[in-house]
Amino acid sequence: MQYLQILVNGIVLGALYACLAVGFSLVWGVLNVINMLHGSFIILGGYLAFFAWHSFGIHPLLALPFVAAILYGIGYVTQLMVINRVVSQPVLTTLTLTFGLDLILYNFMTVYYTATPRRVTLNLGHIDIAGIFMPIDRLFGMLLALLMTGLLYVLLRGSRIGRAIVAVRMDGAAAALMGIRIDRVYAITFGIGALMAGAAGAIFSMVFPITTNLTGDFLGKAFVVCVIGGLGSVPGALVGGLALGIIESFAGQMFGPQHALTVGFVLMLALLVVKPTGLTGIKGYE
Amino acid sequence: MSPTMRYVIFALWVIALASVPLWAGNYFVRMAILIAMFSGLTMSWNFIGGFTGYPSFATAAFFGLGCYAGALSQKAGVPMVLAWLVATVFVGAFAAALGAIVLRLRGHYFAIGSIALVEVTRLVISSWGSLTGGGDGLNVPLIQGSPTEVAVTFLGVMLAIMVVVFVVTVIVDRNRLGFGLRCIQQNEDAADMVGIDTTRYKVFAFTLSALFCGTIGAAYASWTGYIDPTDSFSILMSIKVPVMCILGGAGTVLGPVVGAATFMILEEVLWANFLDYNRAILGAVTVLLILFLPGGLLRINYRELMARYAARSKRSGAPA
Amino acid sequence: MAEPLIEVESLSAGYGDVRVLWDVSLSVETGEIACIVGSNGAGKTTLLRTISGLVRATAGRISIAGEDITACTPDQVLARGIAHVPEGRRLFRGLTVRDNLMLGAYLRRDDAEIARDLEYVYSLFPILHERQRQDATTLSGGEQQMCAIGRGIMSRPKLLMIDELSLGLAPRLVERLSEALLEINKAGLTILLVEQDVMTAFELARHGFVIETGRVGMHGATKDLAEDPAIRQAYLGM
Amino acid sequence: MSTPLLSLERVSKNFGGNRAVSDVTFSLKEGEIVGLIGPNGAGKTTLVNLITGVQRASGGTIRFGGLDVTDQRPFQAARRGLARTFQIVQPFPAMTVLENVAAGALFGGERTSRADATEVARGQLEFVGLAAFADRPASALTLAGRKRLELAKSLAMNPKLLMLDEVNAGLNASEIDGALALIRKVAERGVTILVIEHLMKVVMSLAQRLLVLHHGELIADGVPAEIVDDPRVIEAYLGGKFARRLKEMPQHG
Repeated sequence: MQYLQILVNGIVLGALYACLAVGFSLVWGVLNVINMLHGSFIILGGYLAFFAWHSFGIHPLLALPFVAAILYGIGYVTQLMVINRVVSQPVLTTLTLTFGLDLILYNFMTVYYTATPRRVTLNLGHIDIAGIFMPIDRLFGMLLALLMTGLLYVLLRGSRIGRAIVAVRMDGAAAALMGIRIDRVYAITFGIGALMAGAAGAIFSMVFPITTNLTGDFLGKAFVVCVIGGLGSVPGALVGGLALGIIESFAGQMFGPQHALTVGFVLMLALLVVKPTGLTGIKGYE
Repeated sequence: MSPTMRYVIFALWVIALASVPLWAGNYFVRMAILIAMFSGLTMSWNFIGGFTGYPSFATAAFFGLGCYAGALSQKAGVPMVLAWLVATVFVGAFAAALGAIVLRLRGHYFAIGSIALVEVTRLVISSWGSLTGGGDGLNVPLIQGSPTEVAVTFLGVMLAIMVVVFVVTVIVDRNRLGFGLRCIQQNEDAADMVGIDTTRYKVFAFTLSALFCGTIGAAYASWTGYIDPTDSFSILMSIKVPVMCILGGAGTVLGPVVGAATFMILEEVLWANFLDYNRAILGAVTVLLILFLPGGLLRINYRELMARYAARSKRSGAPA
Repeated sequence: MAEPLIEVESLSAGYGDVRVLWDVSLSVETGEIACIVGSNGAGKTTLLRTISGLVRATAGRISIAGEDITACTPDQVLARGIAHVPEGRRLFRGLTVRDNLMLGAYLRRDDAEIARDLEYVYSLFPILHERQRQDATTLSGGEQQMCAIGRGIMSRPKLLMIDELSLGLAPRLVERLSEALLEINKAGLTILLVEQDVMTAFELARHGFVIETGRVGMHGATKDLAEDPAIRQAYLGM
Repeated sequence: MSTPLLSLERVSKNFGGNRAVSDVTFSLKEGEIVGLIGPNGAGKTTLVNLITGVQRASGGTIRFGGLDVTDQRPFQAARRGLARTFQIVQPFPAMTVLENVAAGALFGGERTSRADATEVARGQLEFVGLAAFADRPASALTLAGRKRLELAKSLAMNPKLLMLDEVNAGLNASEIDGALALIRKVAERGVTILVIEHLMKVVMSLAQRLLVLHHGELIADGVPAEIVDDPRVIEAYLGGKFARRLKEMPQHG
């Protein structure tokens, strides 16, 4: 029964991880850019949701669309105005650039919001099924995370712009022949990446206290999920996220919670070396 | 720039840094130590990131391991200088062993792998509480003397390391190894085809990039007397160092020194004047650097720039 | 004589300082099928890529229906009615046959008409309808070519350019595709075909251009070109 | 008969389900100039990649000077005297022309010092006619110049066998003539040469023997005059229907 509880905890965590990482994965897969801003985007989304609730009493569920829209706008403009200028350059350039942008965003967030941990406390109580304990806000967070990830999947599979994003990822030149403007699709993709980060942040703020100190941790999770699940696909992020959640949950139980993170990273390093394309991996970018 | 000119500039710069205690207070001496230290780190990164062109973000892993290897050796009773050597050898061996594996990755995967290296080493050190003191950190035996004496001593130490790394850089730059690494940076497949054992060369470069980070880390631990995992394995350092190198000119001999000095002074000025926004300004500098000065300060054609400026001022000066 | 739909005048282009096309001129009349033949590496693909805007022209002029498109980007070229079926089909992996076809209509917003064109493509190639939910890259070579051609038609172009129709396909499939092209042409679409297999091209097209090392050599009616022994020389270089 | 310099025995290469090279067998004698031809996508470059260790053969044996080199790495091939130029020229763009060639001499030619390597490099640049450009960056050369640079770099490696992958692609007629003259000059030094081309024209006058690759298979191996009348070759180049038509035509050529 204890293992079942750990497994359930892992799945809840994993769903959140999938949502957290899927935007990062999409950006890496389509643009071939490692977005160091992703962690700060998550916290920004969380803070916006928190302050909407704290200052104006807006329920996070209601704030979520607005948070998403704001983050999308920020992402879109950032890509179109800044990152597109060097998007085809080597990773040292693009990674350093996004890191520089992250320093700016991070700084403004700490100045305006300070690093105090904040949390939207909804006090929804908990449920107890067959000995498995589950706070309802967590359950709610998990479902929201899965919903957002699912929506992204539907968007990529079923919409005109989703088809264009996949086409650009698979074959840029052929996509151009379809009349697709690559730079616009890059901006849209980066916007979606930021949107998903913001949504994940808003969801996180209902489940855990969040602070700017966590940006690095979140970014690290996104790395690990991507390497486990492979780049640029929603199912990959879901597999990677759930795998990481479950592994962390069990590792925390076995070695103590402070080692959970280590296990994830060691796993990722090992996987990088053995199979750099990820478990489900389609090779990125040809 | 002729090689002799480079050496003269470097020598003058080292002398200038060494003379700081003669004419300025402890604040500036500390600054000089940090400049020397980051110059050493940046020149180290230059072996793998500049010469070889591999986007390594592992500096903090090597530095942090150096901190702990040195500190633990000292605690175990090894004399200080010997402890630094132990740290150097340990970190070098660590990089050599790991390099053969990590260097199979290219591009983005190598970058992520090197970042993961920092995280894993940090997490291992902070979880291994019984040995390392975990998150509480570790006290390192301090050397005897007044704060000024201690500072002057460590300025000497860091400058000595900086000179050694520079000399190694010059040697590498001038012989077969440096030539081969440049070939790999330019075109790895073509390098392979002209007969360069690329794997061996890359492992060499990776090890060189780690070696002195180990020494510097150990010396840093002895200087500050206290280390903890968050400070020793900071991803910020891992990215600051490449930025410094790019700022000066990656792959050049003098670039890392110029970049480290410029960056450190800039950062210090920003710290002093914009306490709240220093990070943001640092970020802005990085962004502007990447967008407008990707080749670094040393690769700007100043003569052409002057000529263009002169031409423009002449034109604007001429009657309409 | 009919109006030229597309006119290429003294076109030069290449990659970096590698010049591939030298002073190439050709024109295709509205409603006809024309072909470009020549051995591999002669510059046929580069010519199509330059017309599409994927490669910048260094000199010369390209125009469609009198409008200059030399400096247009790929989406602008497509919007002006030139669709390009690239060499090797280049279908998008991870997307279904239907999605690939729909991407052909990416620039269009007239949903009802798009649906009609989709039906038209399915009627031309019923097998695509059957496989519409399948990943496009799992189709056989011939089916992939059908899908690529269909994708080209979905933009409702004035001119359809096809690069290497028969590449890697069995003769029977090439026949099938040729019939489809004739039918599409009869419906009013002008076609410019680039082909390695000389006779397949000549049987389909009325006019032919022979490209040799980046220049247009012989050109004229395909029935005359077919009789010309110099063709063989252009390929085998004796 | 002496042992051949290079021999391939039933060499194959699969990519996934695709057979890019299948069961290729041939050998090169010392001092020969041989052309390897075939339409684009025939597997020529893959074959060269297998010989130089860039890719590993899925089956078969490659011997060089009697030694089994099937599993060698590219740098080993270079040091053993197997040099190649690339279809898409691969210089070290930011280095000078001289440094590019010196890299070949230093690492492939196993010269001991950089000064020595530079000396060799100067000689090779003189030979290919690039001496005047020695101190210019390689990226500043024209395509024809870069192809000469590739040649000089390969020669500096002191090769026994030189494989020239599409040295003439992208060159104009007079540049091609210059390149061909240069290749003949190299051959006079006793270097065995394998010229890889898709244009038959180019190799006709140069090679003593032609190998024709089509869909990864070696479909002909013989003297140029026979090759051009080989129906399988005509079919490979002009398509099956044209080949049949040609047969029906009373007179041709």
